[in-house]
Amino acid sequence: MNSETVRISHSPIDTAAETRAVAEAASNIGAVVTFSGICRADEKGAQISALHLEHYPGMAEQEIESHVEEARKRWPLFAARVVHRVGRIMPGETIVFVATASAHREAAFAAAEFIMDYLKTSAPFWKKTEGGGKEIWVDANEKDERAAARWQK
Amino acid sequence: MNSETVRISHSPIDTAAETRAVAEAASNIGAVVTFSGICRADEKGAQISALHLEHYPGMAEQEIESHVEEARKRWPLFAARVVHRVGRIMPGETIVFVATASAHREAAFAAAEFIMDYLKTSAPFWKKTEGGGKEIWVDANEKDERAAARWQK
Amino acid sequence: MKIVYFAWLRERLDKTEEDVDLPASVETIGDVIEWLKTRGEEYALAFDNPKVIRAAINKTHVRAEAKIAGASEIAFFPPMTGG
Amino acid sequence: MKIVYFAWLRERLDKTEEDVDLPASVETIGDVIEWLKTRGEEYALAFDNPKVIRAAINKTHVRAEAKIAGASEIAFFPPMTGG
Repeated sequence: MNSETVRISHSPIDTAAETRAVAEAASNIGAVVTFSGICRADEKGAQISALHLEHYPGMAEQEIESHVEEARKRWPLFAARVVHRVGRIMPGETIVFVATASAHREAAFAAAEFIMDYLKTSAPFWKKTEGGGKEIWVDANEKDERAAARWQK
Repeated sequence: MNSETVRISHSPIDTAAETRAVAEAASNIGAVVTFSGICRADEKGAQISALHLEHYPGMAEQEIESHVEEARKRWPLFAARVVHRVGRIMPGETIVFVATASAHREAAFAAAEFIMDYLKTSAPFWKKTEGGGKEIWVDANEKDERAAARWQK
Repeated sequence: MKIVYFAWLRERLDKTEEDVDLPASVETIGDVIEWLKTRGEEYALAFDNPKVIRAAINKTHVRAEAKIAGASEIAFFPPMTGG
Repeated sequence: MKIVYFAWLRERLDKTEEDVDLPASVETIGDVIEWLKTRGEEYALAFDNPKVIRAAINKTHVRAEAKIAGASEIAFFPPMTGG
């Protein structure tokens, strides 16, 4: 896996370029799955004007890389890529992007979901919403904890 | 759903543009999942120079549309799009593209997988490989039948 | 009745479609197949293995038992391999 | 010992990091939290609910029982909300 597999980005993510890089990583790729987590214009019913994403530099990359490595042990992947945005993010912009490439679709789908589920619960990122003059830290989601738990062997 | 949801394409699919159209379909989209089925350079170990995709015009669109409708009944989707290529397809080119958009990732992932599983087993398309001077029809895959069966209630 | 063929069925029969006059005794898709098989060796060979034949009436999947009454277009093709 | 804080913990303590001299009796992450809570009201409030505090030693997730021997950097933060 090259050093580009996991990246923290302070500027908007070019999901088309990232997808292309994964899709072209090998000649026998038959399936590419991408996931884009997008900043919604509302959070729990309240309009927001922006999100602030904070991360723990060093640990964030390490955590995601270890999840990608675990995914590669479980499924035959030709390539994987995770880009996580930090800083101020506007509605409609991509917060996190995951792409996986395999010979067949089952592995590509499962690996992308697996990476996202773990990223949600154990990668050190924190979201704060900005809207109506207030800044509010987003609470952790129990549903995410359950989603990650389903992969435990 | 607009008339662009399902399309048969005789020319290469612009997956970046298709993804953008789905991602921008609503302001509260939080998750976009895409699947690209790509023409591999080999099929069961043998090198191929191209694929030929034949379809049943009218029925192909109808079948896919009904699967997309079923997905929309099962999961809360803001948008969905399926583009299936026909004609002569070169290795590395996209054969089928599926994109789903929802508020949350679970629905987007499940709907994309569901649409692909059904498309594989019931949309009237047929593949022929071209390579080494021979043209060979691809056999149907039992694994695909099982994948589709798992969604039956 | 208009009958259309796809993939290797189309190739083996060397036709994409044909118009046929089905006898009144032909009531189901299975009957159509049996009747087609009497039309020549290429049909007998193409329809030899029923496991690899799929059918549609008016662009909707049907089984061999399906009645053809009301059909305007019958299609025969191998199992789908798209996607 | 270097201690770093993130998200609302960072905001409530009004610091991103600090260097502290931990007494020898402080052996686990749980001990560090108890010791920090004695340092002032802002600490006592920030660390009031242990359920919403996560910790890392040298950038690896650990539980409250984890020994801090060998640690060069301890981090405290709320449950993660990335992705």
